[in-house]
Amino acid sequence: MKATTRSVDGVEIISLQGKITIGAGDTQLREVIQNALGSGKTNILLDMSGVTTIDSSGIGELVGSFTTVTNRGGKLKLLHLPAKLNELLHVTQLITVFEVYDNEQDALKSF
Amino acid sequence: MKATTRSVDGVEIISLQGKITIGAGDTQLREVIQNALGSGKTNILLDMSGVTTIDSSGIGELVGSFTTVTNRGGKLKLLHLPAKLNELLHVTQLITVFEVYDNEQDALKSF
Amino acid sequence: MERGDTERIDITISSRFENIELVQVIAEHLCENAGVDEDGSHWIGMAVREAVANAIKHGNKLDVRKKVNATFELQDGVDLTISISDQGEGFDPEKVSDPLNPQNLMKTSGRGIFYMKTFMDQVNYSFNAGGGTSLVMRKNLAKGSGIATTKA
Amino acid sequence: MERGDTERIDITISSRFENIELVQVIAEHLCENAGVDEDGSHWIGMAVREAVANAIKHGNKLDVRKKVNATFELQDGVDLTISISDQGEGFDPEKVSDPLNPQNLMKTSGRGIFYMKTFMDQVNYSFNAGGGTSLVMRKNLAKGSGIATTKA
Ligand SMILES: Nc1ncnc2c1ncn2[C@@H]1O[C@H](COP(=O)(O)OP(=O)(O)O)[C@@H](O)[C@H]1O
Ligand SMILES: Nc1ncnc2c1ncn2[C@@H]1O[C@H](COP(=O)(O)OP(=O)(O)O)[C@@H](O)[C@H]1O
Repeated sequence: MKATTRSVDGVEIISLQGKITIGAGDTQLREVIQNALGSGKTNILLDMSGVTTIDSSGIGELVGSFTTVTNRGGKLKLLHLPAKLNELLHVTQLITVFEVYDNEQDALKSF
Repeated sequence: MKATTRSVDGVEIISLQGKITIGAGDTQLREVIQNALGSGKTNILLDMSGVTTIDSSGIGELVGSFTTVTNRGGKLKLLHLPAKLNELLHVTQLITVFEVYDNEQDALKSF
Repeated sequence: MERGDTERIDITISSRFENIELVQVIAEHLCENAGVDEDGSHWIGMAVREAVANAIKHGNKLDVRKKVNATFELQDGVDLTISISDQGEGFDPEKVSDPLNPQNLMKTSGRGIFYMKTFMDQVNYSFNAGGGTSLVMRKNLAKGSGIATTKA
Repeated sequence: MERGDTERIDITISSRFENIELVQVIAEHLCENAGVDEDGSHWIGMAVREAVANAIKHGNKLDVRKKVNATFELQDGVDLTISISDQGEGFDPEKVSDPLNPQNLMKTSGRGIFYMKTFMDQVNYSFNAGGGTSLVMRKNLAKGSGIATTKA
């Protein structure tokens, strides 16, 4: 997994690329979120369009990231869900947990 | 393997797509050439740009096609060799057998 | 493949997460060869990924000397049976909690078996007396791919 | 992978051309996991493809009840040994003609073993008393991938 970060209107937009799977990407995702929180960014928008594969460990890390950010008084939202990730969140009912956007502008305004 | 054919200036340009491998594409290539010859087309330009995988059986079929066309008084030439196919023809010295073009216009003029 | 035919593929890996993908691609290619579309093959590959990940992590506890075996059997070109076994100590499948239970919704784990059941028609565990877990998953490839509407 | 480590993957298929790809993708993934670039992995995958094709065609003569086994061993993350065996009757490798010989140039077959030798460092055949051909190919992944400049 690779992550690239930019700040727009006080929101940290983190684009994730590649695999978020057990042993590859799951712990990296945790670090990326920790780094953002560590530097005081608590409004986080994860751009998922570049995520090629995700498994239950990756899904678990997304949930963990959500909890961590929320506990710090921040918000974690998702942008551009690939169809398969969308399905995985649906069948586990996690789609009710995450705020998901198709459009970056709408997402930014929502924070 | 898929093949699409068009005629330009009396030359049959056959674009091959996909795999030319043992049990998949090798016999199809033979049929495509037979069909062209059967309908009186003996000037054949094989556009190889869409070939994703080729193995020794596919290379063998290319050589067989060359011989068949030549024996019928025709010409078989190659257009747009992917880098890996180029290597495979080089190491077997078959590159000395085939006339290879990077440019369709030049290829057409050569017939 | 014709009626009456059985295709059998067998693969053994050591317990490293990097090897999960090797088994997953076998599953995907086998499905694609059997005419399953890309999405359908992906979901079956994902069930295999989850099963192998569990065998490596919970079963063999990442001991690289311990092996995970996967066997793929395709009958008549449509009935796919995937068996995955490890050399671990087993577990009680009855005690696995339901990830859809609201109190589990925010857990960071516990969705692997659920995904397997979602993508496959049948998921059965058995435990060998000498240790080791065997998981057998079945899927009728003709029934249409994608996510099963009824869950096992 | 660290020094002293050995990774071992074992796969068995029945003798169908569609299954060649399953073994090839294992080879390619294993190489990519070991840090070989895409081209290098492709050439090793191609050597495997040729070896498995021969085992299916010349060895097992397309008898689907006969199996082809492939074993991949990666030592210290760099020394790759690939063994491919079939249940056929063997052959005399000395009698295999050289495809670079001008009188063979226009032949429609006879380049498979040559490609294996081109892409791998070593290619050795052995024949079991009870029948069956075993082919062992080696490649040092650190020596750089792509086409070997000296041929075995
Ligand atoms: N092969 C196995 N060996 C031992 N225990 C297992 C195995 N597979 C699953 N389990 C047990 O079942 C539980 C649920 O597995 P799963 O639904 O895949 O979620 P997760 O792996 O995220 O915990 C695991 O936490 C583990 O206790
Ligand atoms: N596994 C095998 N079992 C029996 N014969 C084999 C095997 N592999 C290769 N051969 C023999 O070696 C010859 C050369 O093989 P190869 O160089 O791959 O070219 P091709 O397969 O196109 O003939 C084959 O024609 C066959 O006679």
